[in-house]
This record gives sequence, structure tokens and C-alpha cells, in this order.
Amino acid sequence: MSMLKAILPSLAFLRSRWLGCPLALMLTSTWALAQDKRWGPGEAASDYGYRFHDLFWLITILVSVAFALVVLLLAIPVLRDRERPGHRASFDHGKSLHDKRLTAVISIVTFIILDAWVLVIAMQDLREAYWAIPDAEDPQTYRVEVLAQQWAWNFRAPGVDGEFGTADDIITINELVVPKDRPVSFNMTSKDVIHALFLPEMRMKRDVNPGSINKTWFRPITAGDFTILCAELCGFAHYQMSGKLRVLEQGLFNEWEAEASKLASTAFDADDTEAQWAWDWEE
Amino acid sequence: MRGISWQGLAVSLGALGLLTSLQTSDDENPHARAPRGVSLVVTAGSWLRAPSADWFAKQAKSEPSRFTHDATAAGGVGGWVDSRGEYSLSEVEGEWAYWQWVSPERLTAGRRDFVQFCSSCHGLDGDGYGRSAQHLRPTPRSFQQNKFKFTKVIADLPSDEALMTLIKRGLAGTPMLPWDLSDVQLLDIIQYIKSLSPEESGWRDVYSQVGDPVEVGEDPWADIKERAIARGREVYHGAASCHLCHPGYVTNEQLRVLRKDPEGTVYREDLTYPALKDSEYEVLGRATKVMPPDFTWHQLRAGITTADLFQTIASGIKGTAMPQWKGAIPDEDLWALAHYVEDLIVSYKDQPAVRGAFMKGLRASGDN
Amino acid sequence: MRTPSLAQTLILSSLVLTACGGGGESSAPPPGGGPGAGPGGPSTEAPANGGSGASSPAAGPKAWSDSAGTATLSGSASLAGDVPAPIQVAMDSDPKCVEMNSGGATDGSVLVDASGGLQNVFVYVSKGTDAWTFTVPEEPVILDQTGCNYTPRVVGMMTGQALRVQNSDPTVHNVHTYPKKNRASNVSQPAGSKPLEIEMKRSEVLVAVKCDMHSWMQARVGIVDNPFFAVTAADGSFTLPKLAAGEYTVSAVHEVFGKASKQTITIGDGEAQSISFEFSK
Amino acid sequence: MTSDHIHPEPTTFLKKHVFSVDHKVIAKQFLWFGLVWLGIGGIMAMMLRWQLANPGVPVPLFGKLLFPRTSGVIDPASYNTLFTMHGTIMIFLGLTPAMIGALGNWSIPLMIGARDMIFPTLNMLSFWTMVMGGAVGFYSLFVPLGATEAGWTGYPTLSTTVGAVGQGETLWAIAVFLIGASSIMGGINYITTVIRLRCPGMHWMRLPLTVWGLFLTSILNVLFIPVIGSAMIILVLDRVFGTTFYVPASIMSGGTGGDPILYQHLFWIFGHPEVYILILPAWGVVCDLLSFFARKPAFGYRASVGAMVAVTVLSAVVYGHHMFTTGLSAMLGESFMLLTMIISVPAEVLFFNWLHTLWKGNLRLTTPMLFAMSVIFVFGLGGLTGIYLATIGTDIFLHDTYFVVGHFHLTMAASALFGTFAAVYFWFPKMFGRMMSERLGKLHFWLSFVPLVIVFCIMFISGYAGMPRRYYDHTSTEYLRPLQHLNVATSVAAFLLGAAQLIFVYNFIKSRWWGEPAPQNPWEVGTLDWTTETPVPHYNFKTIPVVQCGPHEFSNPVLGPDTDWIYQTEKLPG
Repeated sequence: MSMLKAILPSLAFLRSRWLGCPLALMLTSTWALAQDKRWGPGEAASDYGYRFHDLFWLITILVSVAFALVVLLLAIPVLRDRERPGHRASFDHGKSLHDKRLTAVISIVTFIILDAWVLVIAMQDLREAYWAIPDAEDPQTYRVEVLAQQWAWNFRAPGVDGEFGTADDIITINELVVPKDRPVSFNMTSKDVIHALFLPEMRMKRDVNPGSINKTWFRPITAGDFTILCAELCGFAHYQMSGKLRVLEQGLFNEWEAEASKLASTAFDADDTEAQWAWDWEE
Repeated sequence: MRGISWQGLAVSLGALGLLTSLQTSDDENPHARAPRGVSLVVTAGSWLRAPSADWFAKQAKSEPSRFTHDATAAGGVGGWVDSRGEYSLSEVEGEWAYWQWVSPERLTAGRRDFVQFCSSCHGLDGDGYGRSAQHLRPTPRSFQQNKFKFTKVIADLPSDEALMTLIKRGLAGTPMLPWDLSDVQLLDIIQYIKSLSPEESGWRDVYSQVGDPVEVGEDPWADIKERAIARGREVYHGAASCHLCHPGYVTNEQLRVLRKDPEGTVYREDLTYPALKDSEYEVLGRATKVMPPDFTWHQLRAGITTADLFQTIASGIKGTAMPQWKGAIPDEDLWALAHYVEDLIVSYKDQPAVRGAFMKGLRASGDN
Repeated sequence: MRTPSLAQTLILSSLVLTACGGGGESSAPPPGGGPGAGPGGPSTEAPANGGSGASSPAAGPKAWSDSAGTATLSGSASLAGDVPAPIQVAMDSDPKCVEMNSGGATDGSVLVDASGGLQNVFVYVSKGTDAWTFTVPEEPVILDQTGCNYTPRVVGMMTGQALRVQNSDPTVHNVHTYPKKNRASNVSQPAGSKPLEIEMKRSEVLVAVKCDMHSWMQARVGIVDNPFFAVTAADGSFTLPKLAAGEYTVSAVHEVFGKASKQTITIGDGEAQSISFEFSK
Repeated sequence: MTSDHIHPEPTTFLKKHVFSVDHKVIAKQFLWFGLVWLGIGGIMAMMLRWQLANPGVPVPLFGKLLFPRTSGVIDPASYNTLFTMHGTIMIFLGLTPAMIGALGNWSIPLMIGARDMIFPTLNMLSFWTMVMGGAVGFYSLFVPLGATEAGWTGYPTLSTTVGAVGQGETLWAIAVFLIGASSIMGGINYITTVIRLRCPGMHWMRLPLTVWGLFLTSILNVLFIPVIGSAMIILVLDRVFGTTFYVPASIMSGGTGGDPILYQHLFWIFGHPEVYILILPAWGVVCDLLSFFARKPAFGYRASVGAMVAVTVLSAVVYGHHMFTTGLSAMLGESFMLLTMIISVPAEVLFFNWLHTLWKGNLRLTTPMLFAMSVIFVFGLGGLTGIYLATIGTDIFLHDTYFVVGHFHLTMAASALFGTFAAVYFWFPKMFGRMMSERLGKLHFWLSFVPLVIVFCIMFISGYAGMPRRYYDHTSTEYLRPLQHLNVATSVAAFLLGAAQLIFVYNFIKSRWWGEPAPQNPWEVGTLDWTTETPVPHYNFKTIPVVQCGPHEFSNPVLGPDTDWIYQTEKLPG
């Protein structure tokens, strides 16, 4: 009886608004929310971002051709070789040497065109860009420590003195400011669960694991405000773990850094050791 | 062969039962937590034991001041003091103290949601030092301290509605997100949080008062924003002397004029920077310090509309150096301050170039 | 500004619909709807008195009358060791304060005279007054802010007595109390404001009062359940007049050096005794 | 082992229909079990799509019943639970029993000419262990402090007490363990049965490819399920007994700690073969059905078998591509990239053989044939998009976005599901003695196939546009808000897809009891399962058959013009 009572309101919903309501809701509400629709990831703002674009579209072309071939080879028999009176399939086990050779050749050629080509480019990309983490000793490199937590990004930059663990370290939450045209190098770890630092406009993503330090980098080439997202399920507020990445022109950045450092040292409480979490940068 | 298989089945069922029973034992206090530094071994067990209504019933007997026992109520056991409850009970020293009966089911539900959603920062026992709270400044609220910064009430404690509003809006620039939870869930969590007050403090203190958020009322400067900003600037650097803690957004010269100080008066060094202040908020027993925000730089936590700012300034920020201003200066000056601060935020925050030029202008002028 | 599309109108209406459908979230009234707390609930308890033990003996306390107080306890507090050099306080954040302390200002937390007498020690009877109930004086205790300092720096008052904080300075202060057992408050007091009345409902010895705007400004308030308390003078001396005959525990607390060891005395009618407290760094 | 010792047919209801040791009954049990769970998992998917299209809007019809505390709105925790359980249910409780449990139990003994599985009791135990796993998994939804919400991958430390304090996660791990145990029991049974119980003349190269697929799947099951089993046991130890295998020292205030990455390795050593565990039987079915309905021998039988064996072997060494962003060393990353690419070679061989089988055939476009051909389409789409993810350069951006969701749904979910549908439509007449409605079947096919392709193709666009997966509400982030229209479109297509399954349910139930009685061999196919009567008698074959030819002797000229097929028990003329 109580079960029935619990169900009844749902049924009332059914009676009063019938199917039209949920459907109308679904079709309209969120179309309107998305005022400016987007179909791609937008312009890349990092120097290696173009590599994703190039490789992606290269693969897309290759894959499209391959898939078109599959569909074609699927469609022709369907249209041509349908069962009809008097029609009989050709008998072919594909056992002949010719067939075996054909199989081998086609597979290997497909592999070379589809995979090996992409593979070579990808390895090149990795070595030249994604995994070419800049030297932390280089003064050009802007270093950032990331301490992820449920559900926020803690960033720490060394400030004007260029050293971590000092009073002028710039600590920000969910907001990162970096200089344009300088490599930004990350050392990342987490307080609790695995997160992933995802900068979509920079085409950068790397997991942030508790218990070990992960490294990654990018070099912004466009000034402006960008997005920081979390790309590894980190609990139920995962979707809210976003932040803002601000890329400033070099001159403006230096000013910003000086000011941020000064404010940081004003806010620094040397006795509050619990608040200090910088670590050594090891190569 | 068949016999052995049945035995295997029985054994696996038994093992399963054992595992589940290990987890569902309610005998121990789920708040019990090993001292910090002891490995997870000890803590894991207690983490997993979820309290049931029975648990609360037991607690009510052992801790009568936390949970009242009411034989007339259907559930037998219920809630604790909430001075805003509709069901008044006793009169203490001329003030009405109210009690609200909260069912153990709601407490249980509240605790579950608290553990699931809040405990990673606020700690399992609400001490404000969960795993994700390490190194975090400002610190998450400890519900054993019962001080709340941004509830915008003048009284000691916020009402349920005020807390709910805060949780729903979140605190900008902190891991306190705007939580997508339903009102029912939030109210249950809030009831549970109240029960975390230590004896004679917070919601378990008969002298505590619960207030509504500062009433916004009408903005006296609604149509004359420019004048409001000018007046706000005067109050900020004059009667209210906000620049003692927050940055002054004027040159020394201008400050002398605003404060009608004689020529040659010297103000604090770093006038254009905020000054670090003590707070009452503790981590591991040690009070932390809090930086008054530079409105052109830092993110404000509790909203940047004029009304939000008015409420925050009027009520002050509990536990920090920011005092209650309501009553200390006239409301229209509070509104003027709100307008001025809002103007600072709109004009300079998130615009590094503009802000840089503005601050440089202040600092470069003459005798700063 | 675009005109709202049909879609947006639909959302709005659907939101309203869902909002209407989503009611029923308010908490249910307690069964019976009546008062919820029964015997054993904290509501029926008298407000607890913290600290110095005011619990009543079975016989029940009787009202205190001044005629019973014939004994006098006097004494002194001293600091062992060297006299610490006064610490200069920089008041440059507020030129008004600098102006009022043109001779320079020193930190007033430790004031020791040449013979070692320690000023601003709060001395009170912490035990032995259970036999009486005391009426709380109606006149408030005054804590003035003058010259960017609290005057007096240490005050004592009875539980429930009002603390009136007034601002005689031409500048703004905020009165921030840091109690552990009482309600904390932090209210600003611009120049010319009317005095603030702060209530402390539980006894608590040495509640800090600070002004966050002028970080050097500090005061201490001792709140006790009986009228037997005193603050040591510049030479470290104090007097507790009008004690009744009996056995008492007397405690002394200093804001920097903390508690001195308690002393138990037995005093007879009309007697005068003297005790001394020694603090160390 | 092909002894003629036959137990009498059980007579009690319990022995006959519940605790039966007959492989046919167990196959039906697995089928019903799997279909019910596919339904539950599907409804969960519908709820997920509802939330994504209408963030924060109450679920219509049954929302208030399921989420009373939020008056019908899926809250973020429930959302996480839903997608975790959707994944777990679909893989472990839906496809595994329906594909491997039901299909394997049904077709292996029948197709190899055996009277039952070699270990009938183990077979029954396998089913009931899975039921127990399902029950524990289902119960985990209702325990205090919340159901599991760490994703079907259950990465620590989110799945340890650090991230999930509730018992749901523990029960989830136990459920996965139990289901794994069931799969191992099944796997051992299948392997031994195929090795030992093949009837005379059924040598390895005469096995139907379905059996090959199931055989290789079973090998993977037996090899790799123990790995996830151990991972789950360790997880339970960490959760319940306070060990720290997966919890690093840095987050537990001292002591010695473990490493959460250990779990990822363990999980994916199993997890990647799991993809092939689900897809290999589907491949086998597709190989066979294409040949059956194109009335043409399976092109390159040996090459197909070789390709499937190669995939089986390689599947164990490519798992690292799931962890490209985890922080693998550059050397490992590149090696895994290369290996992953190499696994596409056998897949290409299979595609080539499938397409060649169809070429110049005599196509009967029945429902099972349509589903089998659609596997080529969806697996082609899914497999080819795998290249983006195998390539680290593109994976860095696409990892953990909807691109991945689209990819793996097409490869392992849609392909395996359509393979299952093909198998169900194909064997239904033999199983239940009645024909399924072809008209409804084709309707079901088109209404499933088109929306399914739309759903997952839109996901490719969303993923390319940078939409991360496992987000409760994409409109809460400015960057993702302009992608909401994609979510809405996906959801609309997904609801159509979901609704189309009602046709299947109707068709299945109606045909099961009220369908047209099936002839002995409606599809005119020569494998051994079609040589027995319909319904299949107790112990399948009165006498153990003797195989004379391969399974795909279609349109063999020696058969003469009147017929284009021959039973495997018959000798080819001439």
C-alpha cells in the first residue's frame, strides 16, 4: 500500500503532463542554454597545440578513407549479391596462395598507411614536444607546483626569488597565471585521490597522482584567459573542479609576479608550518 | 564432486557474510578516530561503520546534552538545541531558547551526507582538518569551533536558511564549491553539523543567539552611484579607516585630505598593501592568520554584488579582524562602502594592466 | 539584448513546473507538535558555570552581606629574575596614535617595578565562596580606549556584569574579544561612538580583548563568580578587603606569565593576612 | 570422455529449472539473467543521459521513487553511482552472461557434438556465483554511506577509504570478484570441454568460428580474471583491514605506503583483455553468421583463427595505452603505442576476411545477418577511432573525454551487444523452439543501429571539442557550456535507442511463448547444433555424431544445383 502511495505521484505526473512535458523539456531547455554552440576544441593556445590538430586531422582523413572503403565493400554485396532465384554464391574458402598473399599484403599495407605513418609522427611529437620537458634550471622556465585535492587546484609558483619554499611563493587556488612564450613546467601531486590537470586550449593533460610527482609542461603562445579542468574522476564534485588559466604578456607578467610575490610575503606566516607544502625539484 | 561444490558455496557465502558483518557493526562510536600519525589500520575500521538510528539512540542515552530524549515523541529519541525551532520549550534568563526535535532518521541521513560530501575537507568528526584540508589556507571551518565567516548574520550563529544559502552559493576561490544538493539533504547535513558543537558552545550553548542574515533593505544610493562611490571612498579612508587593514586606494596626499590630517602626516608603510591579521580559526590547535583582501586583487568569498558587500560589511566576518560595522556607522555609509568596494572590483580586478597602472600611480606619487 | 526565444520561455515555464513539483522539503513537525525535550534535556539544566566551581552544597548557599566581610587579604605579586627592558611599540599604522603617544609608546604587557613587583596580575578567590550567593553589581565595569591603549589594561568583573567599552580616542577601534567559554564578539567603534556593552555569562579568567586595527592594543578581563578579585598595582600589591572568615584558594594570573601556583589560606574574622605570588619567565 | 553414461533427466522443478546442471538450461538462465541486467544497465544509461541533457531536472516517471531526498533530481553522488554501476553491470552482469555465459553454454556442447559441458556442476556453480555477484552488486546500491561511485575502473585512492567511505565500494569489489570467479569457472569448463569433448572428426580446423571465439575468450578469462580478482582482494584488504597497498604514505600521515598506480596496472592487465573477452565471441559469431547467411564459406578460415589467436596473445601486452597520461615512462609509452598499433593487424585480417566472405555471396538479409553485418560497421568505426587513442599525441587531449566513451562503446559495448543480438536471433529457434518475428526483428535492428551510431558519433565530436567524461553537469563550466547542444542531441538519440529495445523485449517475450513453432533447421545451416531435433532433447545427441566436413561448406559446387548447404555430419559428395 505504501509502495502504491509512493508510486502514485509519479503516475500523476504521467497523467497531467504525459509525454509532451519531458520531451519538450529535454529538447528545449538545454538547446537554449547553449547560446553559442561549439563543435571543436577551439584555437590551440600552446606552441605544441598545432600538433594535436595536425595529427588529429591526418588520422581523420586516413580513417575516413579506410572506413569509406569498409562501408563500400559492405554496401556492394548488400546491393548486388542479395539472394534471388537462380543466384548462387561463389564458392571460395580463400585458401589459395593468392588469397593468403592478398590478405597479408592488404593488412600490412593498411598497417603501414594507417598506423605506422601516424606512429612515426606521434613519436616525433612526443620527443619534440609533449615529453620534452624543459630544464627546470633554465631561468626561462616558469615552474609551477600543483597540489590537487578534492576538489580544487592549489598552485604554487616560486615568486620573484625563483625559489620554492620561501615567503614570496605565489599560492593560488583554482587560478594560475603564467607568462606568454615561456615554457611552463609543472610538478604535480595530490593530497587525496587521482586527478588530472587538463588544459584544453593548451592541449595538455596529465594525471596528478597522490604519492608521486608527475611532470608535464606547455608553452603558451596566446595571451588571455583559459580553462583548467580535471580529467580524472575524483569524487562526486569532479565536474566542479575547474579553474582559470591566465596567460599574460611577458612585461605585464613580470609586474604581476612582483606584485603577487609582495602580497604573498605580506600574507606569509612563518610559524604556520602546516601551511607550507613546497618540495624539491628533482630532475 | 557435487558435495564439495556445495561446501565451497557455503564457505564463500560465509566469508561474504563475515566481510559484510565486519562493516555493519554499529557498536562503536563512528566518531572515534585514531590520533594523527597512526596508520590507516586503526582508522579504516571506524570509517566504515555507519551509524544507524540505533546508534543515535545509544548516543542519546550516553550524551544527554547532545541529544534530547523525549519519551512522548514517536521515535523516542531526537535532536538538540536549535534556537530557531518552532517548538519552544524553555525560558532562560528572559530569553527564549528554542528546541527543535529532529528525528534520528534525519540525523542519520545528515551524517551520511556529511561523511560523503563534507568530510574530505571538514574531517570525519567535523574538526575542519580532513585529508584534503592539509596545507589549505584559509582553513575549512571546524564545526567544533562553531564560527562561520560569511553567513552574514549579526548574531553568533546563522539560521538554517543562512547556512543553506552559503552552502548552495559556495565560497568563491576556495574548495568550498556551490554544492548541487537538494534542500532536504542540506537541511539534514546542517542538523548534523549542529550536533557537532562541543558542550556549551555553538548550538549547544543556551546563550548563543541565532540570527537571520542582515536585512538588505533599500539601497539609498541606487540612482546616484557616482556619489555613493565618492562617499564610500571618504568613509573607507576616513571614519571607518578600512585602510588600516585593507590597502588604501589613495596616495598619502589624498589620504591627508580625506582624513583632514595636517601636512606631513605619515601613514603606515605599504599603505597600498593589506596587513596580515590574526584570526580565531585554528588548525591542529594553532590559530592561523588571515589576509584582509585587496579588492583589486583577491577574490571575495561571499559575493560581489552591492547587496552582498553591504551584508558582509555590516555583519563583519566572524572570527577574523573584520568587525561588525552595523550600528557603528550609519547604514547609508555602509551602502556607500559597498558601492565603493564594488567599483574597485569592477574597475580593477582581473584586469592586470589597468590595475597595475592604477597601483603604480598611487605608489609613484610623491611621498609614498 | 535578444528577445527571449520560444525555447527560453519554455525553459522558464518548465522550471516553474519543476519547482512546484519539488516541494515538500520542509522538515516535518515533531509528532504531537508539542515541546520536544523531556527530563534530562539540557533545557532544564541551569546554565552551567564553568571553571571556578560554583556548584551548590546540599545545604544551599545564603545571600552574601557585606557585614560578613571583616577579614582582609593583601599581598603582592613579583617577577623573578631581571627586570625586562620595555619593548617599544611602533604605532605608525595610525598617525593619530603616534600623535597621542608623542613620547613614544612601550608595550604594556609586562610592567615590573625596580623591586620586582609585577603589575596587572589578576588575583581572585577561586574556591571557598560556595556558601554564599552574590548579587551582581548593576554598574558596568569600564574599559576605556584612550591614547590607542586600553585603560585599565586588566579589569575584573563578576559573571553577568556588563563590560562597558568606550572609545575616547579620535580614531576608530574595533573591540574583539577572544573568550573560550563565552560568546566572542568583534564590533567596530569609530571615534565618537557610544560605548559598547559586552556581557560575559560564564566565569572565565582572562579573556583577551584586542583591537585588530591597532595590533598592539590588548586588554584582559577576568570574570569570576564572586566579588573577591583584584588587579595588582604598579608595585605589585593588591588587597582583597571584606573577606568572610573561612578557607579560600586564591589564584593569580598574568597575561604573559600565566598562572602562579595557587595558595590556600584560612582566615578568621577581622584578621588581616598577606600572601605573595611569584611569577617566573 | 565421450562416454555414453547418461544420467536420467531430472524431474523436480528445482533440479530441472533452478539448480539444473544441463548446459541448455544454464544457457537460458544466463540469457535471462544477462538480459534483465542489460535492461537495468540500460535504464541507468537513460538516467545518465537525462541528467546530462537536463542538468538538475527531476527524472520523469520514476525519479521521485528512486531519488526521494532530491525530489527526483539525480544528485552528483547518485550520478557517479549510476555511471559506475552502468559500466559494471553492462560489462560484468549484462554482456558477460549474455554473450559468454548464454552463448558459450548453448553453442559449445551443441556445436562440438557433446552431450554436456565436461564439468556440469561447475557450470551450475558458475551461474549461481554470478547470481550471487549480481545480488551483492545490487545490494551495494542500498548500503549506508553510499553506493560505489569511483567509476567502473574503481581507481584507488578514490575507491579506497580515502575517497569512498561507504560500504558500497567494498561490496562492489566483492561483486566483481564473485563475477570474476564465475567467469573463471566458466572459462575452465569451456576450455576443457572444447579440448576434450569434441566429437569424432571434429578436429580443430573444423570447429565453427563461434567456438573458436569462445575458446579463446575462455583462455583470456582464465588467464586475466585472476588478476582483477587479486586487485579486488587487495582493494578489499585496503578498505576493510587497513592495509595500504594502494594508499601512498604521503596521504596517510606516515607509515609505509603503497602506490595507487599498482592498481591501474593490475586493472588494465585484466581490463584490456576484457575488451577482447567481450569481442572475441562476437567476432566468432560474426565470422560464422556472415558465412551462413552469405551462403558462402568463411573466407580465410585459418587466417581468421590465426588473427583471433594473435589478438588473444597481443591483448595481454597492449594494456598500457589506458595509462598514457598516468605518467608512464617515455620508453614504456612508446612501446605500448607500437604494440597497440600492431594489434590492428589481426583486426585488419578479420575485416578483410569478413568483407571477402560477403563478396559475391548470396546474401540472406535476415535479422541475425543484419546484426552481424552491423558489427562490421560499428566495430570498424570503433576500431578505427582507436587509432586516435593509441597515438599518444592525440590521446593526451582525447584521454578521458567523450571521445573515449564513444570509442569503447562502439568497440566493446555496441559490437558485443549487436553480436549478442545476432546470436540471440540466430539461436532463438533452437533454444526455445519458436521463431522470433523477423518483421519486429528488422524494425528493432534499424531502430537500434541508426540511433546507436548517432549517439556515439556525436560523442566523438564532444570528445574532440574537449568535453571530459564523468561530469555531472557540463553546463557548470564556461568552456563546456557551448557543447551542451551535443549532449542534448546525444540524449535524444540515446532515448530512441533505449526505446527501440522495448521492441526487442516485446518480440522476445511474445516469441518465447506465442511464437511460431520453429522447424529443426530454419536457417539451413550445417553445424552440429542444427542436426538435433527442436527442442533439443536431454543430452543433446542420441548418439554422438561423427563429423565429416567443415562448418562452412556453402554453395559448394559438388553439392549440385538443388541445395547449397550440407550438415557437418554428412560427407561431401565426390
